[in-house]
Order: sequence, then C-alpha cells, then structure tokens
Amino acid sequence: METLHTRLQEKFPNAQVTFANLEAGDHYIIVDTAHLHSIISYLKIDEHYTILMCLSGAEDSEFLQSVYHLFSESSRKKVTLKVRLPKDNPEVETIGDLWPGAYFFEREAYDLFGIIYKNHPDLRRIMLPEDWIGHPLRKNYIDPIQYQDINNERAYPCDVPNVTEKK
Amino acid sequence: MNNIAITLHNFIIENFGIDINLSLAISYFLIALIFWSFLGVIGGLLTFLERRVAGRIQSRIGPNRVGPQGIFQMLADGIKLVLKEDLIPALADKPLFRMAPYLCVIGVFSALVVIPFSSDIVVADLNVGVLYALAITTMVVMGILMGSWASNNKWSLLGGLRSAAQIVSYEIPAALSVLSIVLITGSLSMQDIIRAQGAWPHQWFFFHNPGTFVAFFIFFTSALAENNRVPFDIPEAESELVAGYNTEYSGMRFSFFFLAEFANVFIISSLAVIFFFGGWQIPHFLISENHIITNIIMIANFLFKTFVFIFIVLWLRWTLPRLRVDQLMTMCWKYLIPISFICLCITASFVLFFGGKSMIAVFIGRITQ
Amino acid sequence: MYELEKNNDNTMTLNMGPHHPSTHGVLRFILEMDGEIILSVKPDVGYLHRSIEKIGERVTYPAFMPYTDRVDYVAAANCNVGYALAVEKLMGIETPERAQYLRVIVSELNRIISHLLMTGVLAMDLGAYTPFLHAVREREKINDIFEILCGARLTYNLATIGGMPFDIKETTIRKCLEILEGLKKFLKEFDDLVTNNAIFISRLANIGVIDKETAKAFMLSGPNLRAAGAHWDLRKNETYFLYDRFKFDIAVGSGKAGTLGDSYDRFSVRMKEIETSISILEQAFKSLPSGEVQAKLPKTLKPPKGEVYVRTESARGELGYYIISDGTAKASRIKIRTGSFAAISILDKIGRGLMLSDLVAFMASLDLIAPEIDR
Amino acid sequence: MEKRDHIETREEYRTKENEVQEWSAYQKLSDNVLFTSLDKILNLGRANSLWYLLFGTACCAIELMQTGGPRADLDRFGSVFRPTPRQCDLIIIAGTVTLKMASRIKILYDQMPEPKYVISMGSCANCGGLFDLGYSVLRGIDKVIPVDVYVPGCPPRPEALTEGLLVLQQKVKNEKFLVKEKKSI
Repeated sequence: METLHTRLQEKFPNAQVTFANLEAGDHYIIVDTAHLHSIISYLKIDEHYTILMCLSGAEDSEFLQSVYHLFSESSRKKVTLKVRLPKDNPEVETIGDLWPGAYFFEREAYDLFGIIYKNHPDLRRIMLPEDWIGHPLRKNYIDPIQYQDINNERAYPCDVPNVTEKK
Repeated sequence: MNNIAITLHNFIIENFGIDINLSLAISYFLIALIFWSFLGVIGGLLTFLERRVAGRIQSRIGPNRVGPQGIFQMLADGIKLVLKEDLIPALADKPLFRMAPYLCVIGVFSALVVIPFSSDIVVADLNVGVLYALAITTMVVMGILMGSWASNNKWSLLGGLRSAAQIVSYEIPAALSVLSIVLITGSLSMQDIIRAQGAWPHQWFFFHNPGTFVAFFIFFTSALAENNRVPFDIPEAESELVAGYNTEYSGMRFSFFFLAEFANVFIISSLAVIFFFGGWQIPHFLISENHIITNIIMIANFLFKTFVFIFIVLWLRWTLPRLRVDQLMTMCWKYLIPISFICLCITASFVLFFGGKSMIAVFIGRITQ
Repeated sequence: MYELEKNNDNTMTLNMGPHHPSTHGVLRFILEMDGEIILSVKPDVGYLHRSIEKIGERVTYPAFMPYTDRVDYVAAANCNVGYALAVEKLMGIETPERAQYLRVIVSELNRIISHLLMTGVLAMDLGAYTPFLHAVREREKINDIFEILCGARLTYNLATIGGMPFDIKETTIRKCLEILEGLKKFLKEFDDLVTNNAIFISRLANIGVIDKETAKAFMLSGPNLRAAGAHWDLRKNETYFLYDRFKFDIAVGSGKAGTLGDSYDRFSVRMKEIETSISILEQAFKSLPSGEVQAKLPKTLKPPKGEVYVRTESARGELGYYIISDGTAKASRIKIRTGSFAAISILDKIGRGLMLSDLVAFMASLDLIAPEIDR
Repeated sequence: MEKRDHIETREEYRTKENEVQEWSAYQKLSDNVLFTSLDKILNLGRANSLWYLLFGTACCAIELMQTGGPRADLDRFGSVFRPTPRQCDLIIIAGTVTLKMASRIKILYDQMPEPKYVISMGSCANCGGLFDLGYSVLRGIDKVIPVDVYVPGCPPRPEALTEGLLVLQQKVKNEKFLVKEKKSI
C-alpha cells in the first residue's frame, strides 16, 4: 500500500495524498477532495482495482469522511481511500459513473451524514422519509421524539449516556 | 319422465289443482332453491376439502377444530363473512361494485340447470344444453371484469384484464374439444350425450377414439383456465397482484366470488364427467325395479366421478407454479386451439369411416372377424 | 424485446408495497407500467431502517452482537461470526481452532436454512405454495439444532468476541448428521417437484439476465455474482475461519436453462450451495479438533485506535463490517455493507422491459431481505 | 418523564375490570336469552375464522411464516392468510415498526373491515424492544393502532403466537356482537 501511495503521489503531484498508518487494522490513504474522482478512476483503470467493496460515510472529530474500499481481483489487494470534508459544506464528486452500484451507497451516505455527492442523478433520502430533519449518524444528532403526528416518547427515560433527545 | 321439475309440477297439479302456470312457477322455484342450496353447500364443502387436501399435501393438518375433523369450518367462515362490515371503497363505482359478485354467482350457478345428476334428476334437459353451459359460465368474466373495474384499484384492474383475456381465449379450445363429442352424438343435449355412452370405461367417450382422448385433456386444461385455477390463476395471483380482481372486496361480496370459484370447480368437474366419463351411467345389474334406488345409485356414481376430478383440480392447485400471462396466451392460441382442431378432424374421420363406433369396439370387431 | 418509450401518456404508475405479498417484508417499488410491461422500477427502501449503525455507536462492542442478528435474520449466524471476526481483527485476538470450526459449522448450517427459505419463497412467488412449506418443514429441523446450541430459533447471538459462547456435544453432532442425511433426500424430492418442473424453468429461464460485468459494476456479490459466471467465493478466495481446510467447489452459474446469469441460474446456484454446505459440514464434523472455544480476553474490550474492513461470505453475498475505533469501549462507527443493499440498485437496470410477473420472479431470485437493505 | 396516558396502573386496571364485569352482569340480565345464545354461536363462528393479513415487517415475519408452516399450522384454528387487508379480520404486526412504516400500518388497519383485531408480535412491536436505542423505530405499535393481544418474545416461538391466537379467540368468544358497544381507540 505504501508503494501505491508513492505511485499516486507521482501520478498526481498536485493532489494531497497522505498515508495514514494506524496502530491497528487497515491503513488508508487520505486524498484530496478535488482529485478524488480522477484518482479512483486511475485506480480502477490503470491499477485494476476493479471492485468497489464498500462506500461509506464516517465522521471524525472535525471532518466528515467519505470512505472507499477498493479491491483488485488480479492482485488480490485492497486499498482504502478517504476524503475529508468540512462539516459545513461536505461536497465531493460522485463515483457512480465508474460503479453504478455506488449511487445507492452515496444516497445512503447523503441520508445519514449529509454528504453531498456532486453530479449524482438522484440524490434523495433513501432510508428515512423525505420530511425527516437532520442526518442521524452525525455525532451531534438529537433523536426526535415526535414524527409527524406520532408521539414516540419512551415509557421510561433512557440511561444510555450518548443518547440525546429533543424535549 | 322428463325431469324432476315437471314431475313436481304434475304432482302439484294432481294434488292441489291450482293454475298450471302458477304450479310451473312454484315447482321451478322450489327446484331452483334446492339446487342452489345444494351448490352452495358443495361450494362450502369444497373450501373445507381444499384446505384439508392442501394440508395433507403440505404436511400440515388443516382446519380440524370446528366440528368433527373441522367439517363445520365452512360454517364458521360463512358466519364470519356475513357478519363482516360491508366495505365499499370511496372511489369505487358503487352499482357495478355491488352487482359484480352476483353476476359471478349467477353465471356459475345457472350452469347447474343443465347438469344431469341421474337419468331423471335434471332441472331442464335443454336441447342446446352444451351450448348453454359453455355460454352461461362465461358470465363469470363479466362479473370479474365489472368488479375489477369498479374497484378503482390498479391491481384489481390488472387482474380483471388478465382474467378477461384468459377466459375469452380458453373458451375456444374448450368449445372445440366438446364439439368432438357433439359430432359423435349428434346432439347438444346433456342427457343424449350421457346416453350415448355406457357405464364401463370402454364405452366412455374418453376412450372413443384418439381424437376424444386428446380432446379430454384439452377440455380439462381449458376448463381449469376458465376457472382461474392454478396453473392458470394469473387473475388473482397473490404474489403478483395482491389478490387480483377481488382485492377490494370484503365480507359477503368476497364470499360470493369465493363461492363462485369453488362452485365452478364442481361444474367443470361434472362437465368433464358428463362429456368424457359416462356421467351417471351405471351397469345394468345395478338398475333395480325401484326407481328411487336406481336414481340414488346414479347420483352416487356421478358424484363419485366428479369428486375424483375435483381432487385432481385441488391436487394440481397445490403442486404447480403458475404460468406467465404471455405464456398462457401462447399455450392457448399456438397449441391448444390447433390441437383441438386436429382432434376434431380425427373424430370426424372416425365417425365417417367407422360409423360412430368406438375405438375399442372397432378393435374387438377386427379380432372377432 | 419491448421498445421502451419515454414520456408516454398511456403509462400507469403502480405502487408496489410496502405491503405487498411478494416483497416479503417492507419494500416498496414505484413501477411505471405500460399494461403488463414495466418501463421503470424505482425502489423505495428504508421502511425497516432500524438505526442499527447508530446503535452500534451507542453500545459496547460485545453488546452489539445481538443487533447483528437482526441485520439479516434469515442468516443471523453469518452476521454474528462476521462481526466477531471484524472486532477480533481490530484487536488482534487469536481465536481457538475449535471455535473457528464451530463458526464454520454454524455459518454453513445457517446458509443452508437461508437458501432453503429463498428457494421456497421463489417457488411461492411463482405460485407454488407447497414447495415453500416443504422448505419450511426442513428449516424447522435445523432450527432445532440451533435451539439445542444456543436456545434461540432465529436470532441466535451465538458468537462472542474471541470465540463461541457454547461448545457442541457429540449427541448434537450425531443429530445434525442425521438431519443432513434427511436433507439430502429432501433436496432430491425438491428437484422433482420444483427444479425440473417445466413451468418453473420457463418462468425463470432468460429472465433478468445479469452478465458478469454488470454484476461487478453494480457491486453484486455472493450467489448473485456467482450465478453470472464469476468464480468468486470469499470462503475460498479470501480464506477466513480455516475454510482452506475444507474441500468444496464454488457453485457457478451454468446457463443450462437459458442464458448465463438468468434467474434460473441464481436459483440453481443456491441449490448447489446447499449441497456444498452439507459437504463442508460433514467434513467439519469429521475433523472437529478438541480444545477451548473461547480466547482469554480483558474484562472490558477497548480496541486500539484504528479501523478495519472485514468481509465474509454471508448467504446473501459479501457481508462487510467497517469498524472505526477511537480507542474507547464503544465504536466510533460501524458500517455494515450487505449483499441485498447492493442488489437492490440493479432492479431498475434489469427490471425495465420485464413483465410484472417476471419482476416478482427476478426479485425473489435476487434474494432480497428487507432488513439487510435498510439495516 | 411523564407517564404514557394509555398505560394504566394495576389498580386502575382492576377497577376497570370490575366495572366491565358489573356491566356485563347487568347486560346479561337485560339481554334476552335468545340474543345471548345467538351471540355465542356467532362468536364461535367468528373466533374460528380469524383470517390474518399476509404481512410481516421484520424478524418475526419469519416466525409468522413458520407458524403457518407444517409444525405449528395456524390453519388448524381456521386461520389462513389473505393477501389483502379487505378480507382480513386480524393483522399480526410481526416485527419492528419504523416511523416511516407507522403511517402505512395505520392505513392498512383502516382498510380492514370491522370487526378487526390486532396481535402485536414480538418485543419490537410491543414496545420498541431492542431498538429502543435507535432514532427511527416506533416504540410500540399501540401508539398508532389499538392492540388486542401482545405476544412477547424476540422473536416469539410459533407456540407463543399460537397461544396468542387462542387468547384472541377467547376474547372474541366473550364479546357481545349483537348488542353493539363502540370500540374505543
């Protein structure tokens, strides 16, 4: 993966490509938002990372992330790409033109995190109803206790510490 | 001895001495009442039978809580359906919506008029009996189409349209295959058709010649299709169209559709028995002096054969998957109709060359020569 | 094939679901129809979005295990062991050998009953109710095995992080082998009743053909991908749980009834996989090693900071857990990538031009399960 | 947090039960014998023909299927499934109900003709169950439609659901059908 990282840096000198080495689990490459689409299409066409395993949204302390797990069938290698998006304006290019199946995953990330995928043909909420307020997987999300005319209050207050509810 | 209605009529005239027209009306009304309730009971019994047969096939038990072995399940269902709220959707075409189930029931139950249960027991032995039976059962399609359109529901509409296409198409092979029989007997009367056959299998039209042998399968297939039974149950395909044409029907009106369907199973099975399996014909040694006993044996014989076919219908229902609508049409127009024409030709040539003798009779004749 | 016309005024919009007998759960499709022919399919999912991923951030790692059951209730054991594997990889825990064998056993048992349900449901959608009930009858027997193992019939919660909460007894193994023998007989019967039925074949052959490239572009996986002709099985290609010790073939679509990758292929791949699973189970029971079933773990599980994406072969395709840990006892993010969610997006592409009855068959052949889509 | 208004304390429930008993005793006297025995027969019919809607929302749907299957066989009690709500007497809420789904279930319930009954199957439908921690799950179907019988379990075994059905049959048998009382929601 480190060699791939250096190759990417050579190929895209303008882009910010950083390699993150963590204490456990998979390593990942953080790429520039502007160059994401070109990097992924380079990976798909030239490096033969033909399979998109997963596309997910995530959130760390100050950024929203869009995470791409790619897999190469020929070399049996995996690569994790991440883009960091500011919370107030999370916009990134869609990769649905490379894998049409990604459109639905992007819709899910939009629905649950509010990440906006540019050039997406049908960026609507997918899991939650259209009139839902907020993006629930964000850390500062407050659970609703009223939806339309349904009062969805708990019978007893919840003791789980990180559940916040709107009164 | 013509039929029981006339017998009753004569009985009333002799004993009460009322006006002839009135007596005719009364006797026909009474007979109609008896036959209708008979078919109602049969329809109800069939729902129970179907559930038990299905249970047996699916390694379940089926209803067994109401009455001995659950035989009164149909009563429970009936009571419940009558007591249900009569629901008509707000946007439905109300008169049509109300009328449709009755049309279905009338279509099916009226066919009973020409079905002979024994040599004496038949409401009316029409000389166009075959034509009448084929024509009146088509009224069901009117009911279904009407109900589906009036429901103002897209699933119903799809079901109704499928049903219309299906029933109208399958009427043709059914009629053509019956035509072979008519060709042999030269009569459209049901009693004449039965009398042309005998009690033993070699006297049945089923074994009359290769043409009628194949014609039976065509008739039975088409009759199944006309009755919307599996594998032709596309109008109410529940995994595709929710419940098809009766999606919006509830309570009593739904039970009429339900009853019509099961009564129709009885009708088609009895028609198959009449046309191809000798109807009520019993061997000579069973015919006794007593008229009533003879008739009872005839009825038992007829009902036994009919219930064999009903069982086959139910058996098919729980075994086969259903066809697609275009496959159904292909099967009808590309296969069944040409084959039934061929059968008709074979029968016609058989009648022409062997003078209406059956295949077996001809064969035996050849051997004994 | 029917030529698709856009902006035709004579089309009908049909709302299929969320309550519709053939969606098996709460899916909704908005169909644009011209008579019986479908012009477009718009899936509307989320009617069973139970916020499992959010709950994953609210409870500790071991406490999330019951929720993985509900991700795919038909193949709950596969989801359990997948999650356990992911957390173990994140924490670097070695699982004892016997526990790994047990995991193979439960996931293969679960794969069998999941595929049984799918094949039965497919037959039911085609109008044959009896094969479905026969399949349910066989399912019940394996449900009994699960009940012996863990006490539950459907949602087992039968993996712990670092091993298995139970051990299997010799009597259970014998009972299991007996049931597998019966299952083989049942499969023959099922073949006679369903697989070789002419109507059944004519309803499925050449319907909803997905070729290999399309399947990969739409991120299909598992049996649906294999039916398209791809030799791809994570059990073999990306060995986990000692799957490399078992001999089995990857079931691949053959196109024997029609085109490669049609609905019949997807059905027959699953039928073949049931047989494969039976043979794996028999091998596993034969070579089951002795020893512990639970690794030694600290009292509170606090995985180090990091992230992991672990995928396993569930009954409905690739089941991936993407876990981000921030070093505390609760995960920072758990994303569950499921086979059905990927499969739902292909409906519009393949569904166009099919008839309504075909769509039902096609949908059933993809083996969609609502909670796996919505989570 | 304030108490849900439709959950009664045990004392309240008891007094209500007493009231019902008194009321029915009074009713028994005032009804004539014919009506009561007719009622019994009609109720027997209704209780033994509770057709349920072919509808499952989540995990419990699989157990619902298996309850209809060979081992438990709801058909023994005269219960078969119907695909359309118009022909159903009983809706079994089998599984989690999300907020998105809740209004649809209300519609389904409204589409059923009277008299209609509801069995809430499984913890999720009873009270939200395991998914109480989530943001999108309805905490109990009784917030949307009235429930007759609650079947606990996650998911309930087929035997439990069968028992639930039998309890419902008992309830139907004890109802007054001819002397109408308004169902309060």
